[in-house]
Amino acid sequence: MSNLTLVEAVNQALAWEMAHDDSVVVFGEDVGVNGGVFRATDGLQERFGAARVFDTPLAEAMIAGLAVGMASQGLKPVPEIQFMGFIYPALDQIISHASRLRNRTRGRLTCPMVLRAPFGTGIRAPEHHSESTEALFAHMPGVRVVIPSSPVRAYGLLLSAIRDPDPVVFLEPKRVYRAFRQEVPDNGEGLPLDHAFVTRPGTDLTLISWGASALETWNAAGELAGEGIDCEVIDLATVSPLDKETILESVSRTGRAVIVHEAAVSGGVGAEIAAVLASEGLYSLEAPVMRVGGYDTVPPLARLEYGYIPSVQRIKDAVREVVEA
Amino acid sequence: MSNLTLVEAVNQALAWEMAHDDSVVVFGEDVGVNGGVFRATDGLQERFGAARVFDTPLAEAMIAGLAVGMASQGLKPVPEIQFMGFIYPALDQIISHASRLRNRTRGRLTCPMVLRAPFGTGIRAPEHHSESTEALFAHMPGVRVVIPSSPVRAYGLLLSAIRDPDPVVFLEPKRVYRAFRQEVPDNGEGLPLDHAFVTRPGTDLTLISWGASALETWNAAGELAGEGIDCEVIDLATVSPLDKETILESVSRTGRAVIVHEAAVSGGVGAEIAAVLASEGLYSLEAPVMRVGGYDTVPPLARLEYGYIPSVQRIKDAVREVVEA
Amino acid sequence: MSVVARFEIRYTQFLDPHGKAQKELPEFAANADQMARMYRFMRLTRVFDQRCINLQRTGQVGTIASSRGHEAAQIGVAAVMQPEDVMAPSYREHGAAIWRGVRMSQLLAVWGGDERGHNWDGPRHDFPYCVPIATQCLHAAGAALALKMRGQASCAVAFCGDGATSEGAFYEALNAAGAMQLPVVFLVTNNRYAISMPVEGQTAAGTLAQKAIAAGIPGEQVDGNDVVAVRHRCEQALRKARSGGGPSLLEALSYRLSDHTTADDATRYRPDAEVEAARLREPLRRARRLMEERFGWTEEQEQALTEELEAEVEAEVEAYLSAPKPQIEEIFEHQFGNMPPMLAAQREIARKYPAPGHG
Amino acid sequence: MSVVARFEIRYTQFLDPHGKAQKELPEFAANADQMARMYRFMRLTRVFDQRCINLQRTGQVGTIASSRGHEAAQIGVAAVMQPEDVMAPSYREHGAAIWRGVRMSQLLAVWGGDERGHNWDGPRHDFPYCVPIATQCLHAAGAALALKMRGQASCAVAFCGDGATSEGAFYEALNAAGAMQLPVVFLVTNNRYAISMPVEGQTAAGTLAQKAIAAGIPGEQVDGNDVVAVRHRCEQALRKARSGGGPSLLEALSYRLSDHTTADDATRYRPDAEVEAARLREPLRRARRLMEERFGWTEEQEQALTEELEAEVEAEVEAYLSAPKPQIEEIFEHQFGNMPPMLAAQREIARKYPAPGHG
Ligand SMILES: Cc1ncc(C[n+]2csc(CCOP(=O)(O)OP(=O)(O)O)c2C)c(N)n1
Ligand SMILES: Cc1ncc(C[n+]2csc(CCOP(=O)(O)OP(=O)(O)O)c2C)c(N)n1
Ligand SMILES: [Mg+2]
Ligand SMILES: [Mg+2]
Repeated sequence: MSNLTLVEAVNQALAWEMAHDDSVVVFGEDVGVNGGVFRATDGLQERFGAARVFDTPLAEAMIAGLAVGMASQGLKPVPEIQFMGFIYPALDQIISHASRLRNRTRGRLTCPMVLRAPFGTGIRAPEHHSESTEALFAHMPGVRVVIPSSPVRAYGLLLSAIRDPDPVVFLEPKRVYRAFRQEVPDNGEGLPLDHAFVTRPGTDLTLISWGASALETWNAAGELAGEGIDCEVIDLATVSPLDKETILESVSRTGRAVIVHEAAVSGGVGAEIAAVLASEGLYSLEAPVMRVGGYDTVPPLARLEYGYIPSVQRIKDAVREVVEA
Repeated sequence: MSNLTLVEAVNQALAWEMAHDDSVVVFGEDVGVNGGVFRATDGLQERFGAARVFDTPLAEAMIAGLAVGMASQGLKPVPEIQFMGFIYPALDQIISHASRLRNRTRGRLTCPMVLRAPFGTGIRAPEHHSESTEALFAHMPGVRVVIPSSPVRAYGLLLSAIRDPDPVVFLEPKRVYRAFRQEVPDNGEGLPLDHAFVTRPGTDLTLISWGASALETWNAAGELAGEGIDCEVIDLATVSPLDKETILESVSRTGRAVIVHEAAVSGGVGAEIAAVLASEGLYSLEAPVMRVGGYDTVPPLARLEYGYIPSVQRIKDAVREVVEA
Repeated sequence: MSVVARFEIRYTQFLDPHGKAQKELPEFAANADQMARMYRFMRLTRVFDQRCINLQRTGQVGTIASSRGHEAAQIGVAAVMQPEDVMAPSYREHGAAIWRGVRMSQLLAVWGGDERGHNWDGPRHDFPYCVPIATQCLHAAGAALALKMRGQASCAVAFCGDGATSEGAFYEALNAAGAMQLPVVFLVTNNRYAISMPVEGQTAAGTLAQKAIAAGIPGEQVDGNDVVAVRHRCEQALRKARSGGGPSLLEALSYRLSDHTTADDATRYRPDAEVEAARLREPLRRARRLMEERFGWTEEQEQALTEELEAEVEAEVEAYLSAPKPQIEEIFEHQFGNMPPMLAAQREIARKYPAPGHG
Repeated sequence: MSVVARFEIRYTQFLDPHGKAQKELPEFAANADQMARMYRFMRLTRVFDQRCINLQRTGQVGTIASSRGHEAAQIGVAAVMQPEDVMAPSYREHGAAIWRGVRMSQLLAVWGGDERGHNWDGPRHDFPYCVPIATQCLHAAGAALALKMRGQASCAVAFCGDGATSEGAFYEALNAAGAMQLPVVFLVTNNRYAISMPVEGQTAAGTLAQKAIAAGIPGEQVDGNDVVAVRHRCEQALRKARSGGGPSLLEALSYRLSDHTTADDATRYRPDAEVEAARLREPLRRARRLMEERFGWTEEQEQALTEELEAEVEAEVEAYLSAPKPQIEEIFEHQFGNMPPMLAAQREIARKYPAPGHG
């Protein structure tokens, strides 16, 4: 099978790396027998055994803390947090230890771990199942935050994340989990971290997004092209540390930028991008930088969630406003 | 006594409000008999009794969770987290509950609590005692983040924070705790939240900072005035939600902005300010917006911490660069 | 080595799986009205539950957690709570909420993706459903502290599951309750699974009741499918809490007869035989036998009750389905008591983009 | 009510406060070399500790936590750890670290505000000091899991204090260790205070050892001022862990003879009389009596040892004070294994602004 959904690509990457690196260990809540509530770890326990793929007690701080301990001793733990809304108890271990162990010991101990979590809206689930708080992790020195938005990038970025010698928070947009399929050859080839992908070249304006918002952004760009507005589209992929070069280079050509994400707009990763443009890209800017994001409210429950996240319409309106400015 | 340090002003505000509102309760680690490790709660237990001022077991998630429970039942808890570096176990309760209770119940239950914590560098303490991660809380819808930078503002803002009907994370810059004294009349008068204070008018450039960085920012402005550069200085005070009006109005006059904070620069609150300028203030900008912040590393231990946080020199250099741009 | 402390964990059961009394029943069990009321609400919970699942299957509510099998554990404690007591449920305590006066249409609204449901009837101070596992235990402790500070002779009750006993928040709540002697009762419904994780994988502790020992508070087990046992032991625990006797923990031994939620497929991880065996011990069967034996409850009464409850549920489903649509503006109204200008400005933008889809 | 589980907590002491054996001592206590080595390191820890405080008072290190009173609890366990075992200390285990080969100059560097100290000698896999209370318990569990997965017959040892037993992370670590049967030993040094909070305010549990019951793992108390008791019981626990017997928890009953740290003033919150009484039970006095009685340890030997240790400490202080200054660039070097361009650019800026002050 190589025509895969994003969640299948995640599974394929995990399987590849487990097959090729004995030190990779997968664990979390319901990842073993049940194969993960989204089936991201489906079949891994059967294939690699219950010693390398196991269910843990229900405790996120523990999941992250165990991973830090394991990573420090030479393993490569790839724990799963069931939903990003439940990652917060683990945050202390990430910010206080995972991100610091290398620096604290001046390289004596390191923390090569990948904390995977599905994030974002879109499955009509109860409260706390629609979080997009990647900005919290993006503000942690020593942590990489990586977000795939397609099956191909999920596979390649996850492989690179596991191989990276430092902690990576790997956030999987659950709205994209089964949204479409791509050919994803199982060749073990990673994609570069710290690198933003230009997924569509364009000349009039740079659209920057990541995660599930990449879907609406892509669709908006398509529709706008029909109206004669030629958007360059960037999939940020590694949201921290930021690939400033790609962004600045693009905006130096287009002179305009709109940033799109599901997270609450204030203090989101979009702010950092806009800030970089305001300092290092100011002289390129021909119009205000707009951010289209979730509103600064708690993400609403299912009935209003599609009114909360940026719609194709909102993105298009923002682009038109910036192009006309 | 009314010629007070910042930490004494905090104490005076707590005492005033406890004396005037029976529902205010103070608790945390070592806040009772010991009066707090910085003496912020000194004398309160003696004066108001051990039922209203008490020491808790050592557990930050518990401190925050108790506060949510108490606030929901009509009390006004004002818990202390001993250092901001230990606030992370409490983060789940803040983001998942304190910030959401009102919205989740459509106003049936509310969460009027103030979580106080000293933050920032400057006391030669061990690791984790120098955190400035206000941006994490500033990205949480439903939470106010308030930071005083002088005794007068500490008193007035803390009173308003306690009286506010919603959760406030109140961060006290420990480097300013005893840095200077001000007359702080004990009159129970609050200062407005959601409001930035212009502490020095100026015409050439707007300097925006908060917390301990307000010290260096202020000094830099003074020295720059001697060089003929007339900076307007804004003390942000409420770092979330942002008082955009004050910032935009100032920059509309000065055309230039430099933002200064101790926190790691990437994804800090400075990014949000710069982003607002890049969108709503772009046409006022005559030069790039610069951020002078901590580097994107873990805050170093004591011997290098003054090389990490923005120095007067770095601020002045940034201002000159922007003014000359 | 000298022994410096000794502990015991006790277990209470009155009714065996066939509804046979194993020993003399407590006084309340002789009261036909009280027993009928409890039985009625257990049945109502079951009827409501089944209807919820149907609604989910037909796309009329979102993912929902069933409480099938938990009826005794929920009604047994709800029955001895006073309105002034404070309930801190997990996401599974539909029965207890209904007993306390929450309308089923309000519960449905929440599961249907509409926050307005949580602005519910019943004691207004009760906590809403809580999704992040175990965090509500701390809220209950905090509420108990508020009650204690105000000298109110009430208590708080926290509900959680077996999985919740692995979370730090659970222990912190227990420990705080013990250290401060708070009027709070922790009711742990051990339904043997946390999604796919059997309780044996959750902990090496042989009972969950013994978690209380770590906090220096009393802990005990009760047959959670035996509504008489649950009510009796909870009554003692709540009374003790209200009268300054401190907190306690009860582990109600039960079984999750449903999938974890409608998004789950339990056949992936548990054997049919186990579920079959559990069905024989389930709470309604047992309660009905008791009603028959002690109060001559008949098949006719049972059928009449079923019809009545189904109608009651149907009316609530109607109320739920016919409620006016939520509007996007509403997400701004209750974010703060004092709306900051920034948010008011966003509300204006949102007005231009009404929620598509499920709205 | 039937009893479904029973538990006991036991306590071990060999030496009374006067160094008198209360019962037959374990075999190792007859070994003069081993006992002398343990005594030596306990004394060294005390001498180092005192010197650290002097250095702090004269501004040559930052805030520092004293381990005065904890010497038996630290050396007792360090003595039975193997190099392959993994230590996860709190911020107070100077003695155990020194025993394991960490240089005192390296410990001083850390307290002096220089991360290079943590790149320390001794087993390179040991964890550095851990400041966020109880979090290291999870690291020890994780390390134990790594050992177990690789089939190594070693174990991890987590050190924490009485206050740490209130943190969720502590319980989560215990519970995970039990559920997964990890080769880890939790050594809780109950020095009766967490800064100003007496252990009685921390929990209603009469012993901290009983916290283990919640996790279904063995827990026991030991006289933490009695190095023979600590070593003996730790030896059992570590051996058990290494051989697949699972985790355990030991509560070492001791007393913090110092302020919490040099930034603390313990007279604000604890009575002098209590401290005086504790001095009579302190570990060094007891160990010395034992040395005198069993091995004819003399005043001359004691004085010679003191001089030797003081010289040793002094040499390390010298090494610490004469180390080259850290440079601001260093804060960038170990943030990532692969430095992102963004950070390299910041390093260039930092070079222009060397750290003033303490640098
Ligand atoms: C902190 C947190 N982690 C994970 C989840 C996802 N989750 C929802 S229910 C559940 C299992 C809960 O098991 P248990 O406590 O036994 O309660 P039960 O559902 O059996 O009633 C999990 C893991 C969550 N809601 N919160
Ligand atoms: C998570 C966290 N909260 C608070 C602190 C501040 N603090 C440092 S030591 C301490 C007391 C610890 O007491 P205990 O566990 O008994 O250890 P001891 O210092 O007595 O050895 C506190 C509250 C911290 N370091 N970490
Ligand atoms: Mg369960
Ligand atoms: Mg202690």
